[in-house]
Amino acid sequence: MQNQWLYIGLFLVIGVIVPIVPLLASRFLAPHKPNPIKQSTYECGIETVGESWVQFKSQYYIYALVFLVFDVETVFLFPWALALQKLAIFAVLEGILFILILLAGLTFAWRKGLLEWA
Amino acid sequence: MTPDQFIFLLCAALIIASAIMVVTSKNLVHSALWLVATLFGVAILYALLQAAFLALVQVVVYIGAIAILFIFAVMLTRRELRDKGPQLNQNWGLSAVMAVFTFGGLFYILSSWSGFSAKAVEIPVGTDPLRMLGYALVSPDAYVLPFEVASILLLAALVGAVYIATASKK
Amino acid sequence: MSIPLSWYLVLSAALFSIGLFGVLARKNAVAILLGIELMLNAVNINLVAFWRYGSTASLAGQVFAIIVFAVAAAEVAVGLALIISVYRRRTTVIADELDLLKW
Amino acid sequence: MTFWNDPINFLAEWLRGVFMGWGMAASPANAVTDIIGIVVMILFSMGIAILLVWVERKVVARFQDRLGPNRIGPYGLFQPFADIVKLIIKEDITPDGADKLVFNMAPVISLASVILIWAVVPLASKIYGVDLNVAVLYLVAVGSFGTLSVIMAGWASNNKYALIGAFRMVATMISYEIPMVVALLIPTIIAGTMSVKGITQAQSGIWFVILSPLGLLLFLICAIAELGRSPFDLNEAESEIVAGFHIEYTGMKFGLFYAGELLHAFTFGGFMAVFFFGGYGGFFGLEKLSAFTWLSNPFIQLVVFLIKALIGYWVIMWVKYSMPRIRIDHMLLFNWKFLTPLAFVLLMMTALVDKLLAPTNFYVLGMFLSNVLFAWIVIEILRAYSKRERSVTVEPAEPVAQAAHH
Repeated sequence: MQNQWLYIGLFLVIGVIVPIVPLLASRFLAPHKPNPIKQSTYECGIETVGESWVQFKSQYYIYALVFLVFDVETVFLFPWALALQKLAIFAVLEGILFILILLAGLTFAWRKGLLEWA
Repeated sequence: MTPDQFIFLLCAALIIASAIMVVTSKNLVHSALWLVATLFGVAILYALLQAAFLALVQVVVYIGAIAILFIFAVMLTRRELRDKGPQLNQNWGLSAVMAVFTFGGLFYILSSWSGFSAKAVEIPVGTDPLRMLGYALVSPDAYVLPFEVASILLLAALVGAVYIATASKK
Repeated sequence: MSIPLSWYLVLSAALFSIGLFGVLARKNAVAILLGIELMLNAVNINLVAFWRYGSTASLAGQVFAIIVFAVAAAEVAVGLALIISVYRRRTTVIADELDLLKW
Repeated sequence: MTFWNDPINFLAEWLRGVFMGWGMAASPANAVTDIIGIVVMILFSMGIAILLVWVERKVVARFQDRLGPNRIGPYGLFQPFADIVKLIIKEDITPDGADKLVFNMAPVISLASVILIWAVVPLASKIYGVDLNVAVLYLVAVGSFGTLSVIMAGWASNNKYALIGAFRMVATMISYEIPMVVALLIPTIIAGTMSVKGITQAQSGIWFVILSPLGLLLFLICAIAELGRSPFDLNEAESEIVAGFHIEYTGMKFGLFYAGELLHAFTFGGFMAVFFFGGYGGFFGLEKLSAFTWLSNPFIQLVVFLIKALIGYWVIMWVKYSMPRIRIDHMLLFNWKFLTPLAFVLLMMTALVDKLLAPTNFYVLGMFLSNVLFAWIVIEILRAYSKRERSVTVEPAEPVAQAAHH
């Protein structure tokens, strides 16, 4: 059990090192001659106007918000799904009730016109 | 020092260092990214505590959703964070003192508790905490009520957040 | 498992204090929420550590940790929605400047 | 234990013996063996990624009635190596105003998040990294690092196109993650385990594609969306925002994103095989027959797995190169108003049918027919909906003139 996670940890370390190796190789092999034009922000040849960190459409944020709630709830379904085969039918219905509450939230967001790209 | 302890200390150093960066970094997106590092460290701790499910939920929920939402929120409210001026208010000294006192107080209370340096018991072979968690979450004599209430809480949060976020549009 | 429970508790206390500092000292409301996240994580470390070092047969610690996840998600969703709503009306997220409500 | 029925353990034992022979203690010898195993696994996955560059270019060429790479090596097979050399010796440009650390970390995290998946890929019954009992959730967790890398790249580039591309990509990835998780819950329910090896073994009798064809469809659509491939390639809509979140990346950093995407697509193909097509297993328990025992040889299993994964990958490519791009709002609406409700209803149905029919003899038939019935209902609803939509869009021909007066 613990060894499994140790293995994953090693995998993580090596998995980070492997992409760094070609980056380092490139650092030594590639030419490096910076100049202001080359390093300017690329926007199809037109000079960039104003701040790059523009304010974006807040609809993205609303989707992220709905996603957060749904993500938390679906992840909680995993233990239930795992134990499903040995659960009583009542317990299965409990899980389904959980999903229905979730769907009620989705219906609410839908009815409120929140999912629209307005 | 055993390997376990070594990993714990590394992980604790990561958590503390990045947590300090979270509260002191001037750039809020950096703060949020440091928060990701902290949360990842906490996930490693859960794995160390043999709570594999919670470790992964930590990554999925915190890094995959909450951190993303934070970064989105920072970018939505960017006009103010052009990093001008200090990011700490004038009471930061007092706050630091309070934080240190809180830590000292907690440490004192904990160290006078008898179970402070308890050792872990081995999880009995053949038990599967994850599957047990599955039973516990939906069986009526265990935690079905908190489970459903959590779902309703999240529903309420969704409704509330959506209401607040859209009400100001009009 | 050669790590005593105290290590986890001290780490969690430290994380909690750092989070507290963030909540008290930061100007930006989003940063204050970041501090609250740190505090919630400190609580969760405690819960899971107590589950592991107490009786592993009782799953109360894990279930409570799950509830804390849900609470954290709800808190972030509502908190950030509030901040963004305020930002839209007042174009500021500096907590000290949100002083319209005096009584 | 011989090399032929258990190659990994055989080699590991041999290596361990060699290290112990050098006077190493048992636990460092184990650790070094493990590390070598991990490096080999990662290099294997990278080798696949390199091969995929060629496959991808060749296949897209055929789709577009071209020849594709054919100069370097037989059939242009060595083209990827030429590409790599080019990428490595190409000048690496960091744009002005970029957030350097975050900018440099993003491609590494992006590729590492894909490599990490390979820790749990069951290549054969005895060739795999680790048999995690929460592997399905692990896939989701690792995927969230991919999302993070996208937003890091888009933010750190100091470029409007990159930021817009990152937002589109992240919105797609997080939206489609919900039905994706549900699609992963379905094999979990049917197999009763979250270990990918366990899920593979649960399919030794019957593949899950028969028990839940809609689950497969859901998984495929979400996989394509998570990859940000056409028709969901809004993130890099060339005509609008050039290349999306990796617009400012040059040389090897771009190469890492590219390799990560290709390997991710292949990995999704592999997991499609694992969750719905029996993974490394043979065909419907064929290897239990005495004439086909050779199918359970690890090398054969590896080949079977790779072929199945390649077929999955090919389907993803097929969709990519024959579909036009969807508008971002349509894409998100498709997810939230169609795919997500569908996924949850499917999940409830699967759970109920599984629970009710598991002890009976009608299990397979019931699962399959319930899926067919469900699909039929959904199609009918869609048909009614589109009929209504069409009747709405025909009408405004006249009111437009009136509306102009207001």
